[in-house]
Amino acid sequence: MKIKTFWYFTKEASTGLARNGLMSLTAVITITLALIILGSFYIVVTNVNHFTEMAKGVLEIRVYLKEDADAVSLQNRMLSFDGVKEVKFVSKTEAANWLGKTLGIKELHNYLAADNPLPDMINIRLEDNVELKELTARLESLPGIDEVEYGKDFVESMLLVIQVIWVIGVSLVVIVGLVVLYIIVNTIRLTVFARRKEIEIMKLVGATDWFIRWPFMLEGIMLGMGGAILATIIISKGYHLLIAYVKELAPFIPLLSEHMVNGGLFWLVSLVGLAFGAIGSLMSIKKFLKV
Amino acid sequence: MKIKTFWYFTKEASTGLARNGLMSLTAVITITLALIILGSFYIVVTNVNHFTEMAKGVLEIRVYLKEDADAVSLQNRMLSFDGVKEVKFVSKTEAANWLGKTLGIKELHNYLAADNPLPDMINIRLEDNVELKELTARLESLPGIDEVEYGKDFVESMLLVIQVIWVIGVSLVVIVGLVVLYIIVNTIRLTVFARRKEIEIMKLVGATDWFIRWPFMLEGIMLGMGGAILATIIISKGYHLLIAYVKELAPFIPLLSEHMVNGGLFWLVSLVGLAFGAIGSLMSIKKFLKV
Amino acid sequence: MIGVIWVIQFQGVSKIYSNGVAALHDINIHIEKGEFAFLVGPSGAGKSTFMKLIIRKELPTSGQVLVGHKNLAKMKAGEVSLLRRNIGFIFQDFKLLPHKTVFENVSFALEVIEASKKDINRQVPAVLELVGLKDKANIFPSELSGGEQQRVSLARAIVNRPHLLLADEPTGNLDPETSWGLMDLLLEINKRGTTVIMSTHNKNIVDKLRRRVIALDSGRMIRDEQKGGYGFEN
Amino acid sequence: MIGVIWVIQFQGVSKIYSNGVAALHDINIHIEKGEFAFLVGPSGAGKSTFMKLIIRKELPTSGQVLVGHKNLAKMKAGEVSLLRRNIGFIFQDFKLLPHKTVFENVSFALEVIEASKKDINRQVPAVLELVGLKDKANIFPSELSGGEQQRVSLARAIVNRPHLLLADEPTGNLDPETSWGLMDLLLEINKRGTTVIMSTHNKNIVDKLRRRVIALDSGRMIRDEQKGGYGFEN
Ligand SMILES: Nc1ncnc2c1ncn2[C@@H]1O[C@H](COP(=O)(O)OP(=O)(O)OP(=O)(O)O)[C@@H](O)[C@H]1O
Ligand SMILES: Nc1ncnc2c1ncn2[C@@H]1O[C@H](COP(=O)(O)OP(=O)(O)OP(=O)(O)O)[C@@H](O)[C@H]1O
Ligand SMILES: [Mg+2]
Ligand SMILES: [Mg+2]
Repeated sequence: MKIKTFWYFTKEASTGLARNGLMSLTAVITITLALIILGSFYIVVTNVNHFTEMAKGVLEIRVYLKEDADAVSLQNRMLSFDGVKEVKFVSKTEAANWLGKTLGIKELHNYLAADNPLPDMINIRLEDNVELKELTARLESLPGIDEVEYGKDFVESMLLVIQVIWVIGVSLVVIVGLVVLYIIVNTIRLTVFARRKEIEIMKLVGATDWFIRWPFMLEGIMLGMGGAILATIIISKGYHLLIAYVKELAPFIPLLSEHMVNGGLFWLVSLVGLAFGAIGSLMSIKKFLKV
Repeated sequence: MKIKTFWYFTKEASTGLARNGLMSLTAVITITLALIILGSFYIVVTNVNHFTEMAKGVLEIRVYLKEDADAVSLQNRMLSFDGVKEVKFVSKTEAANWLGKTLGIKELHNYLAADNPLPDMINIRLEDNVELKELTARLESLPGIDEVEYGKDFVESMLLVIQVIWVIGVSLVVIVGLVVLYIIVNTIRLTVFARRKEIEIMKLVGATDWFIRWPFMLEGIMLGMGGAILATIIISKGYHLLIAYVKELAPFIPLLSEHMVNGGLFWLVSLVGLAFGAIGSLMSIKKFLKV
Repeated sequence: MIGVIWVIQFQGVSKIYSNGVAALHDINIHIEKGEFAFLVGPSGAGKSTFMKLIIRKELPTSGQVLVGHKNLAKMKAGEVSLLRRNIGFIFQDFKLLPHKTVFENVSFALEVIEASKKDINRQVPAVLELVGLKDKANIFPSELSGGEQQRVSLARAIVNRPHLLLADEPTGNLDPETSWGLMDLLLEINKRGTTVIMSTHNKNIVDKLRRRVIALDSGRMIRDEQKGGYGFEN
Repeated sequence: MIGVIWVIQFQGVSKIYSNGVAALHDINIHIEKGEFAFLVGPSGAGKSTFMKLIIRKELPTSGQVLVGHKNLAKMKAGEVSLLRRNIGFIFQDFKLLPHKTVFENVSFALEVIEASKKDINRQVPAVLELVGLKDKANIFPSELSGGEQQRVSLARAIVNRPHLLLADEPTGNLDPETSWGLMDLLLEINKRGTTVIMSTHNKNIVDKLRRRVIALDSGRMIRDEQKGGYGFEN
């Protein structure tokens, strides 16, 4: 292809868009809206995943020690076990203080300070992919361990919930992604439909398939890109407002910051917009090239 | 309008759809997909709201009683306060048992059984729209109350989170609703674009605006209805699978049952599909009727 | 509309299209009910514009077009539809509905006046027979030859027995024999009282029939002759 | 394509459209490079179909169409484009691109062969001048009269100096004077070596020019006469 021809294609594509103004506008708006949905989903799902990641960090196992246990060497051995992220020693005095304070009952607090019945313990933070039963068994087999406690039901449920949310979230993004993509392709297909006669005429005048395809493909790309840019702007402005709203009302809700989201958002939206703008054109045009 | 004419319009609309087969198909698929997004959002948001409703039910205030307090009359008075849903008396023995068991420390359990330092207390379940500070003040002013305890931070955060989630959820459904609606209108607009010459010709042959509008509007309604039916089927099948998946993997996640969702889903999707099929046609045709 | 006297009057009519092209300039003319008039003139003279003004597809830039003493510019949408139903128009570019069969294209002119199914099933085949397209009733315009499309356009224009028939270059795609057949038809319709205005480049026909000839050139009326010839000889 | 001898051969060609209409039946014909042939026949005789077979818009149901001794049915997509670039076609329904200006519609035939900007800017105005549409270069086809559209179609067909010119009813929307201007142009082009095939209903032109006349009727070739007349008298 000559450079001149390439410029011709680009000019063709932009005048094509301009002269089908109302139709191009309709198409760009539809694509923008579809990409806004995709982007919003992406933001919701990344936030939920971020949130559940954080929730995982809260999971822990408590190991109560016998009076004579060697806490330091136990901690080291525990750290070497699979699934253990962090260990923390809590002396019985610390435990008593915490308990008295947390329950907020003065009588209990006084009693615990005077004559502490609690044991020392080691708190273990878990990795995400922990095998709970196995780890518990290994911990119990260590010397100097009185009891391993981990609110079995709660921890196991929590891990499952996290996994289920992840699966649902990813499936949703994939499904919504496919849906949005199809909407984009269909929208472009409808614009090509409206101009199928033109394609026929071009072929009859001796244009090769590629000579016709290029401008249409560039039009598709421009439509997709236009939609992507608009969608990115609108979503990031929207997310900006959301963050401000949440920060004022409920600052403890840990939303991802804008710059953590915008990068991925931009690429997702742009690539989907661009790629499927082009693919939509190519697919739609095919049928009408057979003249 | 004569009955005959109405039948003519219906026939016109269906042959119009059939003879623009590929275009009608493209439009129906786009509308279906857009409605699937709307429906999925509706399901997600109703589930999240349901979930937070349940979370609210967990909120409670603990009121510790003095030794000589009259628990029964106190409970009755508390029940009459705004924001109080339920009250439950917990004797100090029950509290000791619970505490000993929960903490799982034998020594503590024994100690509490022998010489219980805990007070009696009343647990209060709260209404959704509770004014916490006010309620606390009223509770503290009651005779025989030692202390009112409610994990202030936690309860207040929780209420806020619930409120924020509700606001975000509703906004999302509204926004996605508008977006979907616009996508539907635009899709139909593109199909009308492709046939604008026909509208012009009809007008030149002496057709009144309504004579042209009716078949196009019926076409829009049929496209919308087609999309709505397909979307409802696909979403409810999808939700069915999701429920089965979650029930097997994480049965404790409290998803709404299918029949609790399907009703609202059906109406939402059908009305949006139908109404905006019709509105889309009417809006798009307007411009081309000026001949 | 019934009962209206189908007199057509152009009073100082000029038409300048939005792109600045002046298509008609100060046209004054009076066409009586029942007349048969040829509209002649070179390509781009303004013949089609003249006709489009009569069905109010275009509005004059200045001056007035009156049909039955009514100013078209002041008509409401409903009146315009009513007007058009009583005018048969053979468009230069046919203007057939691509997604309707030949039968449906013709019957459409009856559907808009909510004619009965019986009437439609009687009149449409009759008129298709008349233009020699009975066999092609159930195919689409894109499957027709140029001349066949033109005849469908004619069939649609005459099927509801209009008071006024506007034929824009109706023989452009027809062979001489078929053209004469069409002329016989138009003359017959005219004899029954329908006003006929026909734009044409067909010298033979104009010269032979000797009817009223209105000649346009570059938007100006240069001749209006009873029993005229085609002219423009050089 | 350059260097190919532009001989056109129909060998036992029949065409039955998918709706069952038999448009051509057993046509055998040979048109030499540089010839000028009229194609005549009543409406629906198969003239347009005959031409559509030559640019391979349609394929014969049986028999073979050869251009430059190449069987069109066996051509690949690229060859078809190359073939079409060397054929100028004035379509009966013009087939102008609605979203391109008059200038762009004509220049499109040069763009497809990737002509230089200089060539385009020289040749397009020249050819628009030739067909009398220099003033209308920058407007869209929908703003043209019927005859003007037909002349744009002509301009596009000749702008890239094709080896073969197919003109389907090219004077249907033109007044006699303009028609004769167009005929002079076609004769001139033919004189420079381009083969010209023209379908027409214009008896005057055929009878006056006395060229080869191929007559079709209901899909059959009923006459092939050097220096013939229009015929079909009754
Ligand atoms: N829609 C339009 N917009 C702008 N200009 C127009 C439009 N239609 C026609 N014209 C211009 O108005 C002039 C008269 O056009 P019109 O179609 O009335 O001519 P005509 O006499 O019918 O010619 P022909 O015999 O070629 O059909 C021409 O110069 C044409 O270019
Ligand atoms: N695309 C098509 N599909 C089906 N039938 C067609 C198609 N095109 C033409 N025909 C039929 O084939 C026959 C020949 O058509 P063609 O267009 O070749 O005639 P023509 O000689 O050009 O007539 P005219 O002078 O009216 O243009 C006609 O009966 C027509 O109805
Ligand atoms: Mg005209
Ligand atoms: Mg033809």
